[in-house]
Amino acid sequence: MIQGPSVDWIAIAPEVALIVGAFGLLLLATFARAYERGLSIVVGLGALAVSVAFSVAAWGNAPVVTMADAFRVDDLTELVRITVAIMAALVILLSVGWARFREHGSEFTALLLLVCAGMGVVAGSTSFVTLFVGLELFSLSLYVLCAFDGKSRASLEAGFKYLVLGTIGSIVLVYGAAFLYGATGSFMYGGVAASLAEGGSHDSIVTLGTALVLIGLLFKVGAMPFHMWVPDVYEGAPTQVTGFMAGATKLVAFVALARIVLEALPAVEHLWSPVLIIAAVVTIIGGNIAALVQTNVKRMIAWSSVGAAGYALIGIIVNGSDGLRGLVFYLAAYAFTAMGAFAVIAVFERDQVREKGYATLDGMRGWGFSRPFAAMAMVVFLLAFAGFPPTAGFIGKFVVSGTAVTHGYAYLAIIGAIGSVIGLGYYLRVILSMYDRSRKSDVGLPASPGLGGATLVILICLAVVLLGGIVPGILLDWSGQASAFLAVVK
Amino acid sequence: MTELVWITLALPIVGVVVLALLGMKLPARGAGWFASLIMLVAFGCAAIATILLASRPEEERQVVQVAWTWLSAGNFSVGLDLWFDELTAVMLLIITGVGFLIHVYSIGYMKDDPQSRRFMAYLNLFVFSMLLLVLSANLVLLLAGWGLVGLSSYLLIGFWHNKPKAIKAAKKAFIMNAIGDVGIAIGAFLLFVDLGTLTYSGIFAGAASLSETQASIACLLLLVGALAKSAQLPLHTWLPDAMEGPTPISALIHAATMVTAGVYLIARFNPLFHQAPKVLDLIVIIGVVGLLMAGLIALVQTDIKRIIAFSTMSQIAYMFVGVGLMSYWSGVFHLFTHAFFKALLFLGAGLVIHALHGEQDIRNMGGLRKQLPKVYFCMMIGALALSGIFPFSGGFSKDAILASALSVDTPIGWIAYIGGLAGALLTGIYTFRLMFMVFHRRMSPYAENVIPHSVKHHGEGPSTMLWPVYILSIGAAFAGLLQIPGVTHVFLSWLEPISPFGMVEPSAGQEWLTTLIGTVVGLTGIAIAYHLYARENTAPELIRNGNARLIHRALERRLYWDDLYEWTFERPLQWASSFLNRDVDSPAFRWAPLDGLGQLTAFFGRSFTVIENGIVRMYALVFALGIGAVILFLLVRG
Amino acid sequence: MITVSWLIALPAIAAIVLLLLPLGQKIAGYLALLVSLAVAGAVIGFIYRYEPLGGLQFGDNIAWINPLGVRWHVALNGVSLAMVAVTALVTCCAIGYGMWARRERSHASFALLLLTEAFLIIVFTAQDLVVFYIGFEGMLIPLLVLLAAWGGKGRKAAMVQVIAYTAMGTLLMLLAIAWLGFTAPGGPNFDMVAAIGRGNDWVFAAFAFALAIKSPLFPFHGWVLPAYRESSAEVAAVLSGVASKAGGFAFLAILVPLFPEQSAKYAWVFITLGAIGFLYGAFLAFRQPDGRGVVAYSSIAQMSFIILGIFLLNDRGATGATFQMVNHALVSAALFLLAGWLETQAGSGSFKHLGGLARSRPVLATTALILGMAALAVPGSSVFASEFLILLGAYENYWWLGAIITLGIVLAAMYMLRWVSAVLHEREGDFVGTHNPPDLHRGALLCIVPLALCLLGLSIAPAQFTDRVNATTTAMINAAAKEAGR
Amino acid sequence: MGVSLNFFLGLSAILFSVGLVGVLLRRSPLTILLSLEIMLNSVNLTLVAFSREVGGSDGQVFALIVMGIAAAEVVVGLGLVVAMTRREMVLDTDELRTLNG
Repeated sequence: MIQGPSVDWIAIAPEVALIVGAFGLLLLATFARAYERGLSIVVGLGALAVSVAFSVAAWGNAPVVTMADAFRVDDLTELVRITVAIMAALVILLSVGWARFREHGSEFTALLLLVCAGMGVVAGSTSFVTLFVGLELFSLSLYVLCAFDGKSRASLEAGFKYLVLGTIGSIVLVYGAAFLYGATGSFMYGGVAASLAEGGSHDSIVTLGTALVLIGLLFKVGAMPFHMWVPDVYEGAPTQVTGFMAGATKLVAFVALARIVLEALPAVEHLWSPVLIIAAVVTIIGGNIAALVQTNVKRMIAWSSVGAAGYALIGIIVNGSDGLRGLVFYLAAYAFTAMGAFAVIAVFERDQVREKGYATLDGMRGWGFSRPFAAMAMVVFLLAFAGFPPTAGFIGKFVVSGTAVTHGYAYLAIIGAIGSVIGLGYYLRVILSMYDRSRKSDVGLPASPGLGGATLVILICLAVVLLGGIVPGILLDWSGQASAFLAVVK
Repeated sequence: MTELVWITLALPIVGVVVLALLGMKLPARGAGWFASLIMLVAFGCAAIATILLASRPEEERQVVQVAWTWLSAGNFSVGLDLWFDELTAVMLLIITGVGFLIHVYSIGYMKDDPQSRRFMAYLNLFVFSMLLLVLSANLVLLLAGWGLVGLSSYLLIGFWHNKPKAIKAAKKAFIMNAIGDVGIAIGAFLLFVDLGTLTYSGIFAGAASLSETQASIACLLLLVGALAKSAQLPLHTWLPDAMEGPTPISALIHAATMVTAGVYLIARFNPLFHQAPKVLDLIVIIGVVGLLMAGLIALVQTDIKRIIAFSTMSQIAYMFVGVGLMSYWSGVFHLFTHAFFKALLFLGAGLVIHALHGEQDIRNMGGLRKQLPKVYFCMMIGALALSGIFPFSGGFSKDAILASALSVDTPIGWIAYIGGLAGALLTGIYTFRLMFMVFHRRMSPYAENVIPHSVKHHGEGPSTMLWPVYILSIGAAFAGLLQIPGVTHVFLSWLEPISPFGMVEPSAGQEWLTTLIGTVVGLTGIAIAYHLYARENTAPELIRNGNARLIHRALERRLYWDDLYEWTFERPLQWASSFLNRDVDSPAFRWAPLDGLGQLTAFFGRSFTVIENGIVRMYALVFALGIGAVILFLLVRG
Repeated sequence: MITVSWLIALPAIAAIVLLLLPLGQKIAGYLALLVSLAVAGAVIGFIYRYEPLGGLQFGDNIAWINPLGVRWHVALNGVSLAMVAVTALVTCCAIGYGMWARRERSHASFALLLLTEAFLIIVFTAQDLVVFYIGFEGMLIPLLVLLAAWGGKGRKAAMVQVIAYTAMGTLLMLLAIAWLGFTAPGGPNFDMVAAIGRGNDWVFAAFAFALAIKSPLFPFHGWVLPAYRESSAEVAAVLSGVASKAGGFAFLAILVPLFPEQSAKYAWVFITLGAIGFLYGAFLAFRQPDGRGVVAYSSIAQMSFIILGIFLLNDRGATGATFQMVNHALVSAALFLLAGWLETQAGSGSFKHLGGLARSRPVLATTALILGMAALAVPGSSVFASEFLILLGAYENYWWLGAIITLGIVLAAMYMLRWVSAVLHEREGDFVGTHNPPDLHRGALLCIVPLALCLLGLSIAPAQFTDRVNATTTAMINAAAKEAGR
Repeated sequence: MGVSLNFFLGLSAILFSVGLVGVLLRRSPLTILLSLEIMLNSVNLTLVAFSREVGGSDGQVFALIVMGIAAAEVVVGLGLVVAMTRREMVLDTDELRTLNG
């Protein structure tokens, strides 16, 4: 009899709920194909709700370490779990009217639940092993989700590209973990940190390991120059999945990055800090200027999310308690903003079914007059991207750049400001296009299937984005509480 | 008494408001009579106030009253203050009196113009502004009045706004006056910095404490304002052009009242100018040069109103000479008489023009004395007064100035004396050139065509236009009697208190001598004019032969002052503005940020996304290079 | 008890209602007008109850974003009150004009105008730096959308200009604000009082940069002409009338009191730029081909002049600058409304096509004349009073400077007269012949008259204004003036 | 103990490079998947090598996990390739470029 590690089932209940839900759904669906869509919605949302309930119940409790110390459940983990689950719920709501969902809703939902489970694992992992497992769990499922729109070649293309490049990214990450293991003898963050703190950290194996781990994570967050997959995958994937990736994947990847550099690699800050700084600068500028020349709105926001990743990197670089709080707030706010924006694009795409139009700037001309609510919401989301008050984007930008300025990284804040100015340029192009009077029709468009779900998603995101800007106190408190579990270097 | 002054000030603005609000609802004639009535009441109030002032003992004749604080900031504060004393009273009477007559005249003059209500409202506005100017007890309010008369002058010169020439003239007048306003404003700033106050009483009390330099600079700046408003050298070019406006305006604003404000200003600020004797000398010089120059130019002008305009400039130059010699009373006295005879001449000219259906060129007139006998008679009184012939009013006042120059007995005084007498000769010539060419000699073909018809229908003009002329003729003829040398000295004793340092007062002998010389010189001028112009227009041949031609041409072009300003200010300004617009602002501030930065960023964006070509191998390559770069970077850094 | 927050909440809520509810155009218009009038009424109440020596009044100071130490702190002082009053008035007139002009989808345009008003009132009353920033940056959004949706042909280029200029400035200011607030002793604190004297040169520069662009101060004026030319008339009125004043206001009410040392040290920069800008704007206005161009460049000149007045750091300059801001707001708003009316009625705002409009259009002629004369600061007008104060302040410090800038006043007379006669006088332009515009409509007139009446009122008794703001302006410049040794 | 750690590390680096070069040069999706497997195996080799060096079994266990995940990876990859074939898409990655810019 092999003695397995002790498992605190309560601590990992959210993931368990999701996995059980996923497989349960698949099982049920095989017996009740006729009710596939309803079943998917009910079971999917139910599993997510249970997961969220467990997380919320654990919110504020003392951290629990389980699974042979490889998994830690603290408020940061909970925050990620909750956010990711809400994102997934929004994806389900957004998929209601989608033809593919009617046919293959159970697979889609199950994969989505698995993604959430994987993300929860990543968020709480304190070991490269759990990190890798969680990462692959959600990545593999995401590859499929990206390619899920079987009728669209672009979707398949996106899935394949994501698979190839994502695998390289994972390989690089594990490769780096292997080197760190070689240098320190441990896969645990704590063990690595302790070993590095003792011994001199100038060993080239450590350097190599740090570099590769950083690269793997920078790939996941979509920072330059490891961003190449982002625009293509975001553009090709089903729009609700894109929204999920832009919001949830980014949040999780950053939490993983923050945990690793702050918990495992604090001793080699001199190695990762300059890399992150350079990556941040290049990413902010590059992402924004590339977005400036896009004509496809989905792709434009993809590029802008590259820029946003650069911005979030500032939070890690500064890594004071303010900076990390800002980072978490920024990412959480960004998740809802991105989800809302892509939800609007999804509405647009459904309106354009007959014209087979993508969400191009040209195609969107005058659309704002036909769908006033969605378009107005889009304006709010775009302004939140650009960091205008009174949106959550403003508070996020304010806190991140504020901490940068006060901790001696004013130049990064200024780079961020330049990026924001460029950003305004293209966000406004979208607004201008939507409210272009040269092609307008006062006739309201017919209600397309699933519009109710999309409207609900937009409303929820709108509420979060605006409340996060108008009464950000609570969200900031939560972010602060969560980020407190990130060790602060210095 | 002060209540009456307030009423006098308030009445015209009430008129403006009523006329503006009722507008077309008022019958045109009713509007005219309403405005005139207001002026009559104002005149009555002013007269009673003057009588009440006169009934006071001499030392109590300076009344200052503060209505409310107009503007304040820190320790700076100016109020709506009234200053009523002997000088103000004279000005008040002239403005309301002559103003009333001209209002009445305007009823007839504008009776066929559909916009006569607007005209009346503007006229009332002008009177209000002028009253504000003379009643103000501090420099800010003076400046307000100063600017508002400029504004009303602008509005009235450009009254016929579809005449481009009139609009151009109006703008010119306004801008030149704005230069003057700025001069006064800067003067006020300097005085405030030096003295900490802008009230007259404060300035006059503190004037003695100023150094000569300080006082001179302040006086020079005030002088800029005076020169601009009174159309004196070198800011005089607007006045002849201003004749594009309706004739009553020329009479009221550009003869009787507004243009004399410069004289009023200098007389008013005599305690300050007393500290700056060099500026006073400068005023005399400017006056002498100006009166000669204007007289010379008037010799060759052919527009009836322009001739009178240059004569106005010349006469105001006399007043400048008077106040420059510290003989403030004589300057103001000339101002007083000039208001009568010059308004008379303008109104008479207006009747002539009216009779000739708008013709203003004296070459197209001639022989009108038979057709327009009353006008001829009245204008003859005005012409004689203007030429300074004893015993008409102009003779007394002009000779008072010259006698003062004689009594000063300094080089400046002698320059003024001789220059003034030479000017008197010119005055005689150009005045009677006008009279002879309009009323004597053979009638021109144009007049022959027009006049019989015109006289048959209108007579010499409507009674509303004739009566003011009659009344002004009485003034022009007899106003001088207020100040018969050695006999009466109403004006001198009335105005004496306004100058704390006393005034230059010539003896009766000097005055009579000057009167004699002046009359002889004036008559000589008339004789020359008779010889040249009474029968035929012989002068042109005389002048256009030989070297005189160049001079004639120069005088016709008004000695090139307008061309000078056009080439030194107007064109460079337009050139500079166009240059800045086209070559500086557009490329440097409007083009660059937009196209430059925007295009550059977009260019970077496009070049940058070239590698994002969709081929997954390319992406992997970039990934690989990125890995290499990071590792290399970290290994090289150590 | 009504506080300033109500003034902000009322238009903001009304804006949201207008955006969301499918109201008819007419009802939406009347609702918007009613709300703007209610705000104006409340402001009149404030003016009536305001104590000139009472410091901050009618304020709210409640905890808002606790983790960041941001408080909802808004209150009125003399200068704020003046600016809020003028904002309320101009908004009423702009909405009224929009109703008269029957804009398409006017409920949205009214909502955005009300939103602009709310943000502007935030700017003018904020006592917390973050709150200030929210107003300062927030107002850009509705204004940009208004420009984008209802603007003229070149609106896209204009927007890019506006963004390129303003966004950069405001973002740098945000960094400066963050620095000030997060480094406050005793935890983050963004109250303005807590920031007094703590800034360094860089923070000062970031602030000044943003404000200079917004105002605009030469040489940051590139966005002004396209923005003013391409906006619809009522938006241009709000933009030039009150939105641009946010910059000038913040110079006086925030920059100078918060950075007394730097303000004194670098006053010469602003005075120099102000003097250059005053002359530069005047020179450029002189040859503009249309009325909007003239007013745009005269606005540049005036704002430069106002900033110069502020940095004279004496009572006269500061009070005069405040007064001039109000006057210029009234004048330029009215002029833009008038220009817009002309464009709709005559088909063009270009001087080439206009002229001779005074004939048989007495109301138009009178209105245009009064505004033109006010704009060129005819002595006796309120504009004259304010310019007089600034110049007086200039003379007290640097007489030569005063001498240079008085030149600008003559230039102002020249370009405004050019505008007046090009529109009203001289020969009839070709468009006047073909379009035969009527006399000024009663509806349009009703929107312009209140502005003109205020100008007249202020001309009669400017002290009523200056007495109310004197204490505030003195307090604002006091510390800086001490630093400058005045 | 004849073979030193550096040998294994070198070999794994070569394997990694071979895999990477495969991804860079080959255009068939299947070959690319194969190349990815090679890269994964180079990681496994490293892990095992280090595990021997460090002592303990962590590295070897991790290598097993990596193998498992690699299998899943291939399943997903092949699934995608099948889906692509069913959509009658050309199995040439250079033709997969509708998404670009």
